[in-house]
Amino acid sequence: MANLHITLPGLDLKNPVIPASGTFGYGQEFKDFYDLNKLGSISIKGTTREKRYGNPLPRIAEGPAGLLNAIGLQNPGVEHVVAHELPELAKIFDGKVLGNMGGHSFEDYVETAAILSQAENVGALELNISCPNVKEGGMQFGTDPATAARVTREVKAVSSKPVYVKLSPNVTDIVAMAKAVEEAGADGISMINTLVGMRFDIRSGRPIIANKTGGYSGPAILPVALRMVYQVSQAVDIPVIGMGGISSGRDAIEMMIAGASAVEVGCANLIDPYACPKIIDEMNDLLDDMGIDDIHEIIGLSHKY
Amino acid sequence: MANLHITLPGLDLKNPVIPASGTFGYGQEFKDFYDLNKLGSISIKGTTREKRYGNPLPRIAEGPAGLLNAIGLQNPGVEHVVAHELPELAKIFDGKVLGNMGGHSFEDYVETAAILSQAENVGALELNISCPNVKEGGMQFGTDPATAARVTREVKAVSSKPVYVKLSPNVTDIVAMAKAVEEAGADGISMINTLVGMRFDIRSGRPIIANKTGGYSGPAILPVALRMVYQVSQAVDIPVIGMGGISSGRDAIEMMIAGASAVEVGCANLIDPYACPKIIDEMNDLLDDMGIDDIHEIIGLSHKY
Amino acid sequence: MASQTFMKVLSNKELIKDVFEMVVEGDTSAITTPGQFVNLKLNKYQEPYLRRPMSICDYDDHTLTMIYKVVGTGTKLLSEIRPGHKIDMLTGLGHGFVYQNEKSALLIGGGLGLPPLYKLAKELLKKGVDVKLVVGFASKKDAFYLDEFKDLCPVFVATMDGTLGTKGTVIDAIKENNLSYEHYYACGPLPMLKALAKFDDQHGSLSYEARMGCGFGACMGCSMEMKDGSSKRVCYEGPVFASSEVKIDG
Amino acid sequence: MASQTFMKVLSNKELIKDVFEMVVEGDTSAITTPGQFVNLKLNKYQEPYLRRPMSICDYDDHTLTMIYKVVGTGTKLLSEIRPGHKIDMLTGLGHGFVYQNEKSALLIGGGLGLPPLYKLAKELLKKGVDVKLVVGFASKKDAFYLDEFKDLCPVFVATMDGTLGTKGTVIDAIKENNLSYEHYYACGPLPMLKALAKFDDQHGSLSYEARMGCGFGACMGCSMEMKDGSSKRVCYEGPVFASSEVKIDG
Ligand SMILES: Cc1cc2nc3c(=O)[nH]c(=O)nc-3n(C[C@H](O)[C@H](O)[C@H](O)COP(=O)(O)OP(=O)(O)OC[C@H]3O[C@@H](n4cnc5c(N)ncnc54)[C@H](O)[C@@H]3O)c2cc1C
Ligand SMILES: Cc1cc2nc3c(=O)[nH]c(=O)nc-3n(C[C@H](O)[C@H](O)[C@H](O)COP(=O)(O)OP(=O)(O)OC[C@H]3O[C@@H](n4cnc5c(N)ncnc54)[C@H](O)[C@@H]3O)c2cc1C
Ligand SMILES: Cc1cc2nc3c(=O)[nH]c(=O)nc-3n(C[C@H](O)[C@H](O)[C@H](O)COP(=O)(O)O)c2cc1C
Ligand SMILES: Cc1cc2nc3c(=O)[nH]c(=O)nc-3n(C[C@H](O)[C@H](O)[C@H](O)COP(=O)(O)O)c2cc1C
Ligand code: FES
Ligand code: FES
Repeated sequence: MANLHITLPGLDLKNPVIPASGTFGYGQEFKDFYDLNKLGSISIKGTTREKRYGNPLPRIAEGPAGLLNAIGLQNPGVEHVVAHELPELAKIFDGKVLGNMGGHSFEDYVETAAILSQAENVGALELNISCPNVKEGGMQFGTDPATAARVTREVKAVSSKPVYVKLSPNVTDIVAMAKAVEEAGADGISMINTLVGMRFDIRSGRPIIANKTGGYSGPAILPVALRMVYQVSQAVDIPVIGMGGISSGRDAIEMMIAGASAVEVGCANLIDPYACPKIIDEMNDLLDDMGIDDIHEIIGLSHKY
Repeated sequence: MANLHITLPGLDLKNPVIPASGTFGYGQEFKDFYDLNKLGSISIKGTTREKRYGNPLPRIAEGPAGLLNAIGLQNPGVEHVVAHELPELAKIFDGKVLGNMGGHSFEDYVETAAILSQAENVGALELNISCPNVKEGGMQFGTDPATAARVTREVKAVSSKPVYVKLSPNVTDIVAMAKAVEEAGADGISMINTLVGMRFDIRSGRPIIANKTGGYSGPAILPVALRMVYQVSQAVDIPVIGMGGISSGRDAIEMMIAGASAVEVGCANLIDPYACPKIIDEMNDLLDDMGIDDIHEIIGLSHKY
Repeated sequence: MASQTFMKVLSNKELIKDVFEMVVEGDTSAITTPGQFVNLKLNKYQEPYLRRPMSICDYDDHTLTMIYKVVGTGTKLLSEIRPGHKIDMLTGLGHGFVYQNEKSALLIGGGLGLPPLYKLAKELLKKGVDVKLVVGFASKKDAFYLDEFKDLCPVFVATMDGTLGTKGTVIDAIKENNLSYEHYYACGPLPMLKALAKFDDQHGSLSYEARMGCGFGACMGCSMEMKDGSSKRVCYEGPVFASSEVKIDG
Repeated sequence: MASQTFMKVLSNKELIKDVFEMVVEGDTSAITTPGQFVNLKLNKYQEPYLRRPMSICDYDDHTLTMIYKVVGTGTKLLSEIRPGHKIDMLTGLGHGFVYQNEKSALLIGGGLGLPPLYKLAKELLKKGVDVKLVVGFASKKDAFYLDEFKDLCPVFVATMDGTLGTKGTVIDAIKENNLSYEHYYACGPLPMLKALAKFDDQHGSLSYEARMGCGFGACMGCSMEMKDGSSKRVCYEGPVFASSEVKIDG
């Protein structure tokens, strides 16, 4: 059996498989299915300064080989998360988790980061910069390099833990975004978030999702995610956690070959609650079959071509 | 049976279904399968100033519900196309076609447009601006509004036919691109081109496509295409020809509901050579079922919400 | 407690045009109350990608019955499944109808909301409750399972076009027949649930539907905002909510 | 001329580990020469999305035989198809092996390149040509269809590990056995084809493979650049090219 152990800033992973933010709640819904300690780590549901109900229903639509969601960062607010959800999660998962967080202003991010990074079992923050910047007219933090750099810098200044910045794929130049946040002090990058998409009810003509647009993810986005991880992992010196469409051990290995040092698995958890442990088993089998002793051998294997 | 007839700048379409550029050659390969006069129009394989062999093999890879291609605009050059391919196509298709064209410099575009727009059976040009601008360091014409506007303006100045600009989805702000080309005089917009993606051979770690990255299209990109067509068709006053992942009459109708005045069908032709006539039949049946008498009733139906 | 299991199809028969009854056999131990649901992965391919939620119409220690209408790709596929085939399902999902110690209960179904009331009727009857059913359909030709319910309790029908029973909604039928109850249990389309919550917000249990990403509480795709500003997941805290806790408007 | 048809599977049997022979029945009228291929849509879902090209190993007026190796999702699915099932195929694709009026022909197969040579051998024999086969495999355990070919013509084998026949490549076997020919026909992996075109660029017909988007000439996904700078589609002008026209390097 190959060595799957990976060490990243703030995270000591027994294997590189991490359920992605927003598809695993705070872990409780999965504990009936399997022992969460099988996982490398867990990225918690995106947390914000204040409690948020999120968007009206419907929040979910479907696309070919994927789903569209517009949850709108529903969460109980960072203070509640630190006081309740994280301690509850600590009871069922021994390792450190990724503290995924969002915000709609610089202050939001900074205050949330200061509080969330204090939590005992948060190993690192994961800054979701795909939220619209309400104050500056709804433009996303995640689409302008300077804005992304500023939020990274301000969060780094208050965070007691390493910071991963989670990039949005809805940009012309993903490498520019990555370099901007690296420059601003990010300890790692996680990518990709969802692609903006829509579906319509053909009878009424109405967008299916109440919020009109939604984030598209699942197998359909894998080739886009692989391309972006390939480009970014070669352009920066900090580790990349890769995600987008991973639903098998084979997909996870392909993502690491593209350049990811670990992977997150999103939608797949929703379709099959056992997705993550299955992916870990499949990775083990496939690496054996490929004659690989240590997972590090495949990270960025494609870069030599 | 609903009225499917649509009139657009330079194109008089008996129905809104047009095979997309690059997936239908110059029509010859399909004439054994069905009578091309069933089609609304045809968008010819992207034509350039000079003959191009294109990229080395492999040029094709596969993704979930889609394919990746890196053909590299293989074509016999505009003079040959005007002298041979277009007259041959005129023998098997009575209507006007979309003269799809690419280029790697402003001069390329202008010279190609001047020649291609003269062809008898070209109803309008379709400017593919997803090609890298070789002179300005490989940045795509299709990702910078000012560059896109300039190429549109220069091509409009020499073209004797209406010009549709074909937008790339690999941008942060598709609406800005659309407005820029509208402002520059485009008579219509066609969208979307392919999403940049990659796949890897997990044994060797090598990118499957020799060119490394490829363009991803097929059903997987439908939600992204719908979203962009929805946004752009509301922001501009010129018609939008919508495409990206259409493989059924239902998909075509959804695209028109999103705001497209006609649709192109790409990959679906490759999997099923009868895709376009099937889509036309399915649209007819579905419109009857929906009680729609005229296809115009559904164009942009979603905009009222 | 949610659990994943594979169940073998015993029968899949068309009751009326496009409405099917499917009986499957397997491990039903995760199901604890009427009104819970299952979530079906219809094939091993990614089309459709999401699971499809279906109410449990009836169950015993080794079988489970669902009634569904063919409305799209997923239900079309479901209708084509032949006996012997095994279906991947998550079962025991959500919190169903909870007996409120009432002596008389009115069950109110709207269209495809009728199925989960079947097992509920059986359970309430076992407890000695006086049970009546009101059910609304668009038209007589959409009616199904009436004989099955008539074997259990009195049945009152409303149809929008008046082709069967009261012309109008279930509320019209309740009024016309002067139906009284200590508690009512309802499942049906959103407008019906809203009308009922307005009609009587104190004595009802309402079963909701929502487009679901997971069906077991992980994605927040189905969270409804409650009257008190809290939010509850249709798939987890629901699908059954008290008529007193739901927002009537919006 | 390319045509779409549905063919019924008659048999699908494993010859050696992971290598299957499938016989299907249907309209074979579009097939005109040995060396043409079919392109298979393996199910109605979008997984796999693309069709899968397969050489025609043998055909008559109502059946068609393919031999394939399970290497990925598509061929795995193919191996699971049971007799009676109908497969959506494009048939009569490409231009196959054309008889060059030679008196003696050497057929050269490499691994899964062997199948299309079977029908070719039969056709050449009908014309009275003296036919010999050389075939290369990695190892003895990878060999298949040797008895079938031995019923037709003399067979010479090369294996890379020497477990059967000549140790080495097909070229080693040709040299070792002093095999002469007026024309040779080859199908196999790219390195073999290149080596042969170098070995004898004047008297050969080489059958190529390429990743294909369509298989019928529409997408330019399979265009090879020829020695003279022109380009030809493996699926349309090919898969068989003259050894004199292909680029040996690059
Ligand atoms: C808790 C619950 C219980 C249900 N019980 C039943 C039942 O007993 N009988 C029955 O016929 N139907 C029931 N439904 C509705 C049923 O799930 C949908 O009709 C079905 O998912 C439609 O799938 P489709 O692929 O055929 O349609 P499509 O329109 O192709 O589905 C597209 C997407 O929309 C979702 N969707 C479509 N309609 C609905 C809906 N009404 N509610 C939720 N999601 C929807 C699908 O799940 C899918 O994600 C229930 C729904 C829920 C949430
Ligand atoms: C003209 C032609 C004739 C062929 N004849 C035979 C035959 O008789 N017997 C046989 O076993 N194989 C043959 N092949 C190869 C066969 O098409 C591939 O093995 C098959 O497509 C692999 O599909 P998969 O889904 O199992 O593998 P995957 O690796 O999952 O396929 C992924 C993608 O790569 C493509 N691909 C993978 N390997 C090849 C390859 N070697 N050539 C072309 N495309 C490939 C697939 O078509 C698909 O698009 C032929 C190929 C061509 C082009
Ligand atoms: C229902 C849902 C909710 C999500 N919520 C969040 C979130 O709160 N924060 C975040 O950074 N990403 C969120 N995401 C994005 C995922 O973490 C992930 O980046 C994306 O889904 C791509 O991975 P996948 O294709 O494996 O799902 C969410 C995705 C889904 C499907
Ligand atoms: C093999 C292939 C070749 C293509 N060549 C061109 C081209 O020459 N010019 C162009 O504008 N678009 C080209 N495209 C893009 C398509 O025209 C279309 O925009 C895209 O594939 C999305 O539509 P689809 O999802 O229906 O395929 C090509 C696409 C494919 C798959
Ligand atoms: S559907 Fe995912 S939480 Fe309810
Ligand atoms: S595979 Fe499309 S042209 Fe050959």
